[in-house]
Amino acid sequence: MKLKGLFSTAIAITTGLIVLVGYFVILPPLLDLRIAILNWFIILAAVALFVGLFNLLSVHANKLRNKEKGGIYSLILILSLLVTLILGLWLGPDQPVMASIFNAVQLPAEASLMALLAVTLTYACIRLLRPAQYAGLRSRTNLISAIFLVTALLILLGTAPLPFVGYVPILSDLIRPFIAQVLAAAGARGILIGVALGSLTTGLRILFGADRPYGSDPSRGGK
Amino acid sequence: MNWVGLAGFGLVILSAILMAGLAFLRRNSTPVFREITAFARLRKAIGLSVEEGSRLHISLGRGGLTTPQSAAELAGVEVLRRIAELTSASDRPPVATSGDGAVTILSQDALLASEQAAFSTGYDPAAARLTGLTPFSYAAGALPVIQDENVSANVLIGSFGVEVALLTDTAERGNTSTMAGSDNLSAQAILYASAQDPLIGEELYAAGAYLKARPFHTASLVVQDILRWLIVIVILVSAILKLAGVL
Amino acid sequence: MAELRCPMCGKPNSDELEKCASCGARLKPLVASSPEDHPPIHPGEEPVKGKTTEFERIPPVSGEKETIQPGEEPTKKDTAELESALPSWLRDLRGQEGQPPPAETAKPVADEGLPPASEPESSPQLSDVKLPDWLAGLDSGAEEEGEIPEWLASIRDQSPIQPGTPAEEEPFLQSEETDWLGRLRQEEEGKPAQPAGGVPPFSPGSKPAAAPPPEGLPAWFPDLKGESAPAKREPGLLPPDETKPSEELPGWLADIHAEPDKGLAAAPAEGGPEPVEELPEWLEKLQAESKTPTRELPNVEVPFEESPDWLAKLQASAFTEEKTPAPSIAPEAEVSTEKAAPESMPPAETPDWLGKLPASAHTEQERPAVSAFIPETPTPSFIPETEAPVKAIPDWLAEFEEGAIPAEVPTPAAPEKTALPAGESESNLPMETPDWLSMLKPERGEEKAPGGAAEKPEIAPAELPTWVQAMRPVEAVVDESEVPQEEEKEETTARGPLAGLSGVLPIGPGLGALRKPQTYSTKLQMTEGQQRHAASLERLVASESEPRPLSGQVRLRSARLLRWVIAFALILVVGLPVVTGIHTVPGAVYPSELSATRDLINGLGANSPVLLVFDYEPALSGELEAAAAPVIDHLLFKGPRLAILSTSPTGPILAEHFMKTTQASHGYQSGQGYVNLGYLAGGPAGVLGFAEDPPATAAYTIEGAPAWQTLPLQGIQKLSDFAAVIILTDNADTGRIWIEQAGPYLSTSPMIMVISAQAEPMIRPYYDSQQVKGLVTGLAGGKAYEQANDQAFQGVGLARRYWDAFSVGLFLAVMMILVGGSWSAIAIWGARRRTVRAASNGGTPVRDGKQVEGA
Amino acid sequence: MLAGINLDFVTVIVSFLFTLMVLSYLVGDNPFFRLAIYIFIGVSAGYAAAVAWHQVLWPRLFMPLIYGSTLERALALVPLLLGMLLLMKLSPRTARLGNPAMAFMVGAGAAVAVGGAVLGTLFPQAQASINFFDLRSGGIVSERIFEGSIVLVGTLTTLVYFNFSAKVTPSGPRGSRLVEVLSRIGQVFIAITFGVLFAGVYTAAMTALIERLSFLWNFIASFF
Repeated sequence: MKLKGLFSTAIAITTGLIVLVGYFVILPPLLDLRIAILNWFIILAAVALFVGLFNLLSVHANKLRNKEKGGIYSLILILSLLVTLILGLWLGPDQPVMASIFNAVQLPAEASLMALLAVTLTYACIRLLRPAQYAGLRSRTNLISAIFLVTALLILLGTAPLPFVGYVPILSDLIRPFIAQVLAAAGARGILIGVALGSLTTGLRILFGADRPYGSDPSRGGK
Repeated sequence: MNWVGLAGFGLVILSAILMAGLAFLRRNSTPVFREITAFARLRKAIGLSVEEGSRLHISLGRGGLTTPQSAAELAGVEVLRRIAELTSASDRPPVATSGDGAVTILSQDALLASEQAAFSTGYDPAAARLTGLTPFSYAAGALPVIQDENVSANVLIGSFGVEVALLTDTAERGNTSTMAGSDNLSAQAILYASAQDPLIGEELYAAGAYLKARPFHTASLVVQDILRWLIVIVILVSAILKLAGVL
Repeated sequence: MAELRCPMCGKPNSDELEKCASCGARLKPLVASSPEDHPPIHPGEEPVKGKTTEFERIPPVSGEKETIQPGEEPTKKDTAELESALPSWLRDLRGQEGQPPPAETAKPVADEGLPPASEPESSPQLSDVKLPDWLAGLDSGAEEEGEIPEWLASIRDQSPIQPGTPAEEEPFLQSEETDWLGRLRQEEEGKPAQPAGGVPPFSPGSKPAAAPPPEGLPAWFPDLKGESAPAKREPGLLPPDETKPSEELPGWLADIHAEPDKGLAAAPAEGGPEPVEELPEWLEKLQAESKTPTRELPNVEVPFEESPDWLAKLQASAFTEEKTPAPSIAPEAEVSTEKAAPESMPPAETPDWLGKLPASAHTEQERPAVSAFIPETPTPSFIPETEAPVKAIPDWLAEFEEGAIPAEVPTPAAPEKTALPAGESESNLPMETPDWLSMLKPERGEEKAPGGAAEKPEIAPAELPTWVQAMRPVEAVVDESEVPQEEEKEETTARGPLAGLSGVLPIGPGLGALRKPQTYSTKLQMTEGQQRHAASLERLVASESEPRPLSGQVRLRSARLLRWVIAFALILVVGLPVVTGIHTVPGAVYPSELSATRDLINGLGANSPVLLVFDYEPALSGELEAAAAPVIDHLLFKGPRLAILSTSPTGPILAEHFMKTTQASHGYQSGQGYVNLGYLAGGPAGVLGFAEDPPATAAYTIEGAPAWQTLPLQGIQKLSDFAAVIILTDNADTGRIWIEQAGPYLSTSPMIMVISAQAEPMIRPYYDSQQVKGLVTGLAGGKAYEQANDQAFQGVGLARRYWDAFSVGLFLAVMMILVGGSWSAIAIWGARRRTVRAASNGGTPVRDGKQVEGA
Repeated sequence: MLAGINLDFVTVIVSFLFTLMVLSYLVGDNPFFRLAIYIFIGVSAGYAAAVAWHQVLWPRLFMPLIYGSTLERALALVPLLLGMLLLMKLSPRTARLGNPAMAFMVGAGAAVAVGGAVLGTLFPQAQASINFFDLRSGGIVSERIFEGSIVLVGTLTTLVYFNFSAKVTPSGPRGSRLVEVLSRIGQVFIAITFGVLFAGVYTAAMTALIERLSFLWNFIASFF
């Protein structure tokens, strides 16, 4: 088992290194290998998707079996999944039937969920400034929250003309662009660079074999 | 591409060496890092969930391993693994949801590991779930978990899009606290407004170090800081050079 | 005003506050830290947390490390342990529920074990059946501490190991082992010096004379209900002669009063009878002597001369638990049992000592609580591997409790039991006979001489068993740890276990007493003392459950009504323009990038190939379609050949939907007007692959036909063959991928982006740096584009239809947010004032906040 | 043809119902919402799986295996094997066997993350903030410098805000004075950025709401 652990780690590290080096230096044989690996990677991701699909099915099958609350929904989920899957595998995802299933279910459902956000986000904004005790719950002060809120409001006001009033003169053509295109761009860039640093070190930890999220051996990945 | 590639390679090599060196040198000493409320609160939430016999819900987002978001997912899996260890005493193991097959498998492994380690009774495969294969269906699938499963706190850590608002909102409806971080800026903006404890930017990747200070985790934070200042200097200098028309 | 840092969340709080404003954790210990008892907690002093870390590791940790270190973990550990630590014995005291499985296993045995034990023999005057046992245990525990201070010292020395084990660093474990060994040796020297006879017999006596045959092993293991899995894992570690005693321990107890104790399990029942004679008689003796204080010292030796072998067993039993978590200790443990000869050199002896320590730990403090702390050591939540012992213990513990009761109950005359410890430490028990005091104090003085000083610092924290740590608010540690030096000289020895208790006890008469015994020296009634303890214990139990709601995450109540109002208002206001179709709102302002984008599209020659990338989620189709419709419409007027591609699985079908709904007028048909290349898997890699070699990467159309022979794609081999690439995306990352991966491969052909408003700040820089030549952002951008080509759409484009609703909706949202925000601001202001008042009244701001929120 | 019409009609009706059911969540969690999302999850999962099969597994794995040249087959065998191992993850008992496959994915994923971070974000972003000062690229010089310096300040302070290393002070770990000040500024920039992004998301959501409402209305109106 220990050996197995080493084996997996070795695989992870070698794969990672090949792909990584391919990013930076062009060595023809390595490059071909890298392309092959990435191709396999994509295939495996698809296989993993099916594993996940099975997980989804089994979870809900269990719910159904154990007569858990909402078991009926699980049944519905399983049915709709299987029907769509079978039709999809049989007809292909882009047949008119599949298209109309998609347009009848997924499109409206997702769009409506997005529409829910309009209310949700308004609610969140209203609750954002909180009594000090609650502000204390959060990792920042009310002042920062206020800045956040004010910015959001300015942008919103500047995005569309006010009904019956039209555009707020300076706001829409000066302030909004400045905030959105200069200040925000600056902050976004800083955050993105930070995120990149984070991903860099996270990836490296794995390439070092220091983090081994794969495998269920408690002696690894764990403490 | 060429000089850029070499520069990038150099950067990677440099950070690798730094990390390894620091991890080795500092394996006993332990550097001090700034406080991040979210992690303090998370540790607390973990204790409480064990105490109350309630569940923690760790949601790993919907980014796949094939995407550049994989780093966020991997960081999330580390957190899950750690939380699973910490709560292995609880009679209600944490439930992990994710929107990608591979990530689901990883989370299963993480939970399985802690179960084995804890010798606790039977591993419940339903503890690590794939709740949907598209961003919004994943979020929609996670809602019932938050609502129905006696979840006391939600840890949303991984790669989320705007759909994360649904999760935080549902958590808020259920009066469960939320600690959340995403690598997606829009999602971060939403979390900034709606989550109780948002993790901003790269704080997400620091979770490993803050939850279990192993040499490599602390080292990687230090490396991040070193690189950070390196970049700051480089940008400043080259900006001046640009201005002078040299570059 | 000074600020106090919350030990839980580390947020600064005004020191007026009772509880942390942020996490509700208690800032001031429950103990009355009245100035004369304790030095005041200095504002912002880190020790609050720093000290807790000392439970983890012996090398004193500077509080600062705490912030992210495993040092932090005690905080977690506390709560985590509460599960396993509390129930195992507190359960017996309060019939409460809600424990984790480990505790469950313990419960049945304990419950059946206790009542029968206590009914017959517990001292009559006690009302409660269960508390007395516990208290008696407490007293008896304190008692022998009085006689043989080393025990305490040794317990202390040995206890570090336990915290050491959970602490995740080996180094620490090593270091502490070495230094406690060192301390133990010091004690060896110190030992002869001190009169209390308990000790000398040990070295010879303690080698488990009654080392029983290995078959003890099976007899003991079955007791671990179903936990055989972990148990089996042990045998390698446990030499038979160690597991065996643990099974005998219940044995002798069983015989002491097998009749009353129904609780005794079958397995323990077959215990060696030989030790049995000694014990009862010892107890009788003890009773006898206790009547005459003056002769007490010599007599007390007696029990310990007898005791060794069963002590040894106890010890062994203790080790069976301890080894699993700390294998590093195992060797010594074995050594101790094999060669316990006195002449064995220090190292060998030390373990031998060490061996006895747990034993003493049990024998002297015959209360489940203390024995509980050994099981506790592997805090399950930290080292999953050590889950096994935790599970195993409760059963053992249960037996032990059964054992415990007889051990001290047979001595009905409680007084001297309480008296002894009193002499030894005023702080422990209020009711003591002064003359004991006089007798014992000097002795303690001498015995402390050798190694005592060295021990104190580490010891004080270390000796607080984890169960105490688990029971009491972290701040309690502060008081304990900040014990002034002069006080320590007197009392560190005794302070240990009971300080732990006092830490927990809510303020009350019981505590005042703990500090100043003299005031109580006149009150000798046993009952009252026990009552006080009972009361304080109940308060303890209460305080155990009480803080939880506060320490829990303070949560905002979800305002359902508010949601409804928002939803209703939005739908109404947004729906109205949609329904009426009025167009009153003025058009959008032209963004700077508009003209550039239009020129690019205008510049496209007829029949020129264009790559359309549909990379948005169905969820954002509303926005993207509205934004893209004008652009694509404008494009299609040019009659280009379209290739449609997508890197999101739902993209292709969204593209079809888009073409069918918004562009129906152009009559583009899949296959003739455009080719749908379908889904391009692999994220960045896929995009890169496509950029390098389009025909190879996306060889087939969505219908599965070879794509690159079709009319629309004729003559296209490279990405740069496309006259333009238009990318529709809601996701800045996707946009970046296309820019970075595909950008370099379009030599002159422009890349145009139609993006969701949320992606603007990230994509905009690429427009500025001209990596993206054209940009249309969100509905507003689409509307502007539509306006620009008004002649094309006669003002009825998609964007136009949404525009009024959009404007009104946003305006309403802004208003609602403003109102809500200002309301919150007022609430904040009000809350601040209330908080100040509440703080001055000692009320908790959290509760106050709730009121505000509720208002 | 007729079938097509019916199909479209059914599609519209169903999507109308789904819109209503999902929007009913505004009132609160209710069976209709549950029904809608469960069906939605099932359908989307099934659809995604179908896409994965038709667009990835079949063309990339099985076609080469069946019709491919020897080399292609040999190459396809590797992912086939790894895929098999991955399927072992279906049962906790055999899960261990799948570890190598997962290790492969994690390794590749980590590499993609690193590469993407360095080449995809780190360099381009850094370069972009530098290029602001490229006076040769036109624009009004003063304005350009002004914007450039603001962007520079914003980027760097934001970057500094995330600085993890800290010194120990009585009131908890703190960065050095300079870092403290800079990160304060950075915090403001972050708040502004998030404010803008939030507004963007909000407008997107608002558009979605409008689109849904007009869809509902059009459906109803289509009856009159």
